[in-house]
Amino acid sequence: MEIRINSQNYMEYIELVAKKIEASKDYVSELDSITGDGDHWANMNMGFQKLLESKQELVAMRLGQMFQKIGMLIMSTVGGSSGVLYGSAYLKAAKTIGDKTEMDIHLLRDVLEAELNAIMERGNAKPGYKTMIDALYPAVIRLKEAIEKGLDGHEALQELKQGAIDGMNSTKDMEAIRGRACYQANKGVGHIDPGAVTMCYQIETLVEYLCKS
Amino acid sequence: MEIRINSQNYMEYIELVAKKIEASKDYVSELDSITGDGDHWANMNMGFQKLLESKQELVAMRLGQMFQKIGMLIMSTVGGSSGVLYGSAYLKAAKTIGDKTEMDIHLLRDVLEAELNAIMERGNAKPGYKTMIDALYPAVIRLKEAIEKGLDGHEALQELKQGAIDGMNSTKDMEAIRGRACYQANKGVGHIDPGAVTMCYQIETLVEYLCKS
Amino acid sequence: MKKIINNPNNVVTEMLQGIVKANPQLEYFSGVEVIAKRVKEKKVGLVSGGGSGHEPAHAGYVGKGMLDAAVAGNVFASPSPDRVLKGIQEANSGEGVLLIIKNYSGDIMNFDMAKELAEMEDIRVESVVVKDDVAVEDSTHSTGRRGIAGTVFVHKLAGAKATTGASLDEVKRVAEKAITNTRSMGMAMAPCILPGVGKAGFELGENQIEIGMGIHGEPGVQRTTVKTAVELAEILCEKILADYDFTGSEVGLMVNGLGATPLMELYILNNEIEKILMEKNIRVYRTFVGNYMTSLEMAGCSVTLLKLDDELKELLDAPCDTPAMKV
Amino acid sequence: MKKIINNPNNVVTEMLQGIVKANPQLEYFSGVEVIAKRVKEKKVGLVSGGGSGHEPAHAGYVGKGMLDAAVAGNVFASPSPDRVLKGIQEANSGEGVLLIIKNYSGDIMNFDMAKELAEMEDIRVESVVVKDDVAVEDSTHSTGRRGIAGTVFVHKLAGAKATTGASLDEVKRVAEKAITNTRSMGMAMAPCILPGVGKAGFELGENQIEIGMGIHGEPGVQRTTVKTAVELAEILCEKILADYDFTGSEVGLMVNGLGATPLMELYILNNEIEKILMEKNIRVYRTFVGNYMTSLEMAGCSVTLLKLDDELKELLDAPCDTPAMKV
Ligand SMILES: Nc1ncnc2c1ncn2[C@@H]1O[C@H](COP(=O)(O)OP(=O)(O)O)[C@@H](O)[C@H]1O
Ligand SMILES: Nc1ncnc2c1ncn2[C@@H]1O[C@H](COP(=O)(O)OP(=O)(O)O)[C@@H](O)[C@H]1O
Ligand SMILES: [Mg+2]
Ligand SMILES: [Mg+2]
Ligand SMILES: [Mg+2]
Ligand SMILES: [Mg+2]
Repeated sequence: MEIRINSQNYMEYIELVAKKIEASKDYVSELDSITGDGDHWANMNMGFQKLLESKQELVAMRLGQMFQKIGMLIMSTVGGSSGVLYGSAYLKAAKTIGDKTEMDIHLLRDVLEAELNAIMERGNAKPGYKTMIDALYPAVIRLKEAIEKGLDGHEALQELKQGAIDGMNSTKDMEAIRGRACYQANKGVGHIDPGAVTMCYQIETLVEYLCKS
Repeated sequence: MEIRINSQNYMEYIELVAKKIEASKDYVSELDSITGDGDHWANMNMGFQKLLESKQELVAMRLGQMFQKIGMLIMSTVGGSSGVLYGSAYLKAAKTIGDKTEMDIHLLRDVLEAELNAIMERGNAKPGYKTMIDALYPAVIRLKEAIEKGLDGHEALQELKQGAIDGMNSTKDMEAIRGRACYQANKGVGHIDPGAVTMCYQIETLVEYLCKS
Repeated sequence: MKKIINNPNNVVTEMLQGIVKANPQLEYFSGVEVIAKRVKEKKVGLVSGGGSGHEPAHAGYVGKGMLDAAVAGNVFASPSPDRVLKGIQEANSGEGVLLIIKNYSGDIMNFDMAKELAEMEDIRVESVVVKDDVAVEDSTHSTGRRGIAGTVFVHKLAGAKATTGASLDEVKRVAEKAITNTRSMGMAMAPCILPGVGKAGFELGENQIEIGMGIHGEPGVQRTTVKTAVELAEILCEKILADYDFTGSEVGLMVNGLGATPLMELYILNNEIEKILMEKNIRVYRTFVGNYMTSLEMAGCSVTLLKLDDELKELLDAPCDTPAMKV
Repeated sequence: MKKIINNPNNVVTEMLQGIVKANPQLEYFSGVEVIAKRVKEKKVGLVSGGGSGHEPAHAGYVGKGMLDAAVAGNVFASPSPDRVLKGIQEANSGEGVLLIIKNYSGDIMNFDMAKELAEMEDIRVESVVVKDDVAVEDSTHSTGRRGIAGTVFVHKLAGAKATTGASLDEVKRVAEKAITNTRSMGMAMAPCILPGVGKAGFELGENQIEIGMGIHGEPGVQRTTVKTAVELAEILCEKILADYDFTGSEVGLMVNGLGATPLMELYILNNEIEKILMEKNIRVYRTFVGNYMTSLEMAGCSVTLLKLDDELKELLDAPCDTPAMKV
């Protein structure tokens, strides 16, 4: 299986994420209510709805430009922690893409790694802090290992996805060091981090989209 | 049956009223909530509790003095409409009593009539306005008629009581012209006036107390 | 009942103690529950008051340029005549005293009796009665319209006039002009709980609101479903504008919260109200948005319009310095 | 959900429009949701901001003697870097700009990024981070303490300093001194509802309250039963006084309502707080009671103490004229 993602494909993927997030209102809102301020779903949903509204403009762009624009849109629409974190991620990813018009699996890996680094830098955070990083980091690591091991595209993508899922679940027992959950007496232990959930949704959706097409 | 009310007796009566009012919290509060601001029970209860607190002082007084003091205490403790109305009533009744030490049925009639007049004057109100007057007015009228007809004390008191009860009930169908019920679209029609209820309680209690002793 | 209180019977006293602790320029007379300026001025004295539960009314309006004394009754109960008398005595500097009364029979009876008592002490006392609530029909037959948030404008304008050294008659004239020119309309979204009663005085369903509800929870004119800010602004303005012709004039506007409604919502409502007024060729000269005349923890709001002329504009802009209003 | 709003997505924009309509001395920059003074002064610029839903914070503190610009995020969401950048640009008169940030990672990330963008435009920007909430443990390991109502004191003191014409470094020094000297503690009695979510973020039982709840409904340190005002005052003061030694000093005191708590209750609480402070030999120099840093329609309160010295007393007393605070 070979992977090719151009602006058109990426927009299709964005549409699927928007749907997935729209449908997760109660669960994600509740998670952020328990450990944070309850707005994470509203923030993410607003961001992806904005991307849908800008569809015409986005698909007409080169991939790198598109990522840059997505970053700006998310950053300014969403605000909050997730806005600036995803914003920084997409801006850095845009640089990694440069003027390429398509991503193959290697570029995808580099893009995801760039996003990870941008988030860790902006958030002054590491894996284990009970944040969205805990879904992205293991996903990226397992994708890299899979590619190094020479696994085929489909298998490598499954590794990416499973890394995100396992990482998301691992936040349940973590004590929060960043994000609003760290204000809780028990540091949010016992609850999955909402940012890790929506991060995981995005990665899952990407993998499912790529495997279907 | 002959009627003799001195300060001691009047205080015993006040204690019974206090008990009766204390027990009527939910009903009276609700009536004033439906047609007014909901505080009539709290107002009356505060007033009578204050009288209980002042028991020592009150029983030591001559009857007229006692009425004067009750008027001042109710006026300043209760506030609101009922405070100034009962206050005015007791102050005027005190004048009627003068320096007599006991009330017989004729003086009782004059005292109640003085109270009625004081309330109508202060409230700028007449019978039929859906107020406490509508319990007191027919009670006084029927007591007067009974005395004129030469009925005996017990029978005359039953007239007083029945006048108050009928009067109270008659407020149900009246349109309010005074009091907060007049702000309602339907002018409180369909609900008994809370001030008429507590007025009726006082008259009933008086009659029951006098008939028992 | 969740309230930050101690004994429900002491809420008024403890609140007034808390007010003077926060505002040492004010003095508290316990027992009679009067708040007055510590430093007296030689001028017509202004006294207002009423039941408690409407904070910052009335003690919050005592200070330079507004009231000289405020008299507190128990929650939602008019203060008794002896209390009002003390307020009159504290406000009196020999130039006479104006009572600003809201049109409730309880208030009128108690203030009237206090006036009689003060006159027996040779204090000259005049009074005005505020009746701005268009939810209630104006009537000479019954008590007629209630006084609600518009009262704050009367405090402000009469207070500014008194500060100029004007005579009692002049101050009264201004207060009456303010009353004539003021209309209000309110609505409630959630009830309030009297501390001494412990449960809500009325109930509203999940999606119900009540238009024209009084500031003591007295029933309004219409129960309806939740409305948008646009619709609410229309309903409230319509009632007011149908009652008094503000077209072409300049107005003072107050968007008042009843206690539990966040400022965010009041500003959103203000945005809509001002749009409507603009359309109707009514120019807003000055706007007040906030909790000025409340009803314990009731959720809801009221809108007040005050028609201005040159005299009233100057008085509205005159400086005042009180806990709840500073211009 | 009963709120006076139109579309939940537009609450911030419509609210800010409503604010400038009521306060024509302020200017609104739509899209970037910035409120700034219309007439600029040549001085160090002060910018604050954060998620909306804390009204009157932050736009209510823009004006003479306090902020030059306030930047609004969506409800409870930090404003994005482009918005903060606009705030910085509007506040800048060439003397540099101080950002007053509350310690939430969202705010810090967005303001930091904006600072980087402003520096690329050659605007000198410094920032301070308010962390006054003693409900949260102070920590260098994690994000540490939240910034809550004490932020208003930082606006006031730094604002007064900037108005004297002091340099950016001097204004920053005062802001940092204010932060060092400030401690707050809050509690909630009923939750708030995010307009975009439509239901309460947490639930409290009939008789439950939560001590140490954050101003976004972040969980507190202890759930307990309803307390009297005396007990609440003790609990809140104890936490504050255990964290910082105010004994023997003069303090600024703020008794802050979270949105739905009536002024009556705040004054009753103030009465108790001042008694406790008196006992502990802490002298209250100036008190602020009201809704200064809210949390939509949350019911509850917070108490803030600010240790004063001669410099801070003078700055606290300096005149200011903003919609939400006038001294
Ligand atoms: N410093 C940080 N670094 C990385 N991720 C973070 C950081 N702070 C918060 N997050 C993530 O952001 C999520 C919360 O996002 P959101 O609710 O949109 O913002 P806010 O916390 O400002 O309300 C958290 O669940 C966490 O995953
Ligand atoms: N003007 C009046 N004349 C006679 N009775 C009145 C008048 N106004 C009110 N009342 C009586 O007072 C009662 C209400 O008393 P209360 O609730 O204690 O005072 P408030 O109306 O001030 O809250 C009414 O039910 C009515 O019977
Ligand atoms: Mg959140
Ligand atoms: Mg009543
Ligand atoms: Mg009452
Ligand atoms: Mg947020």
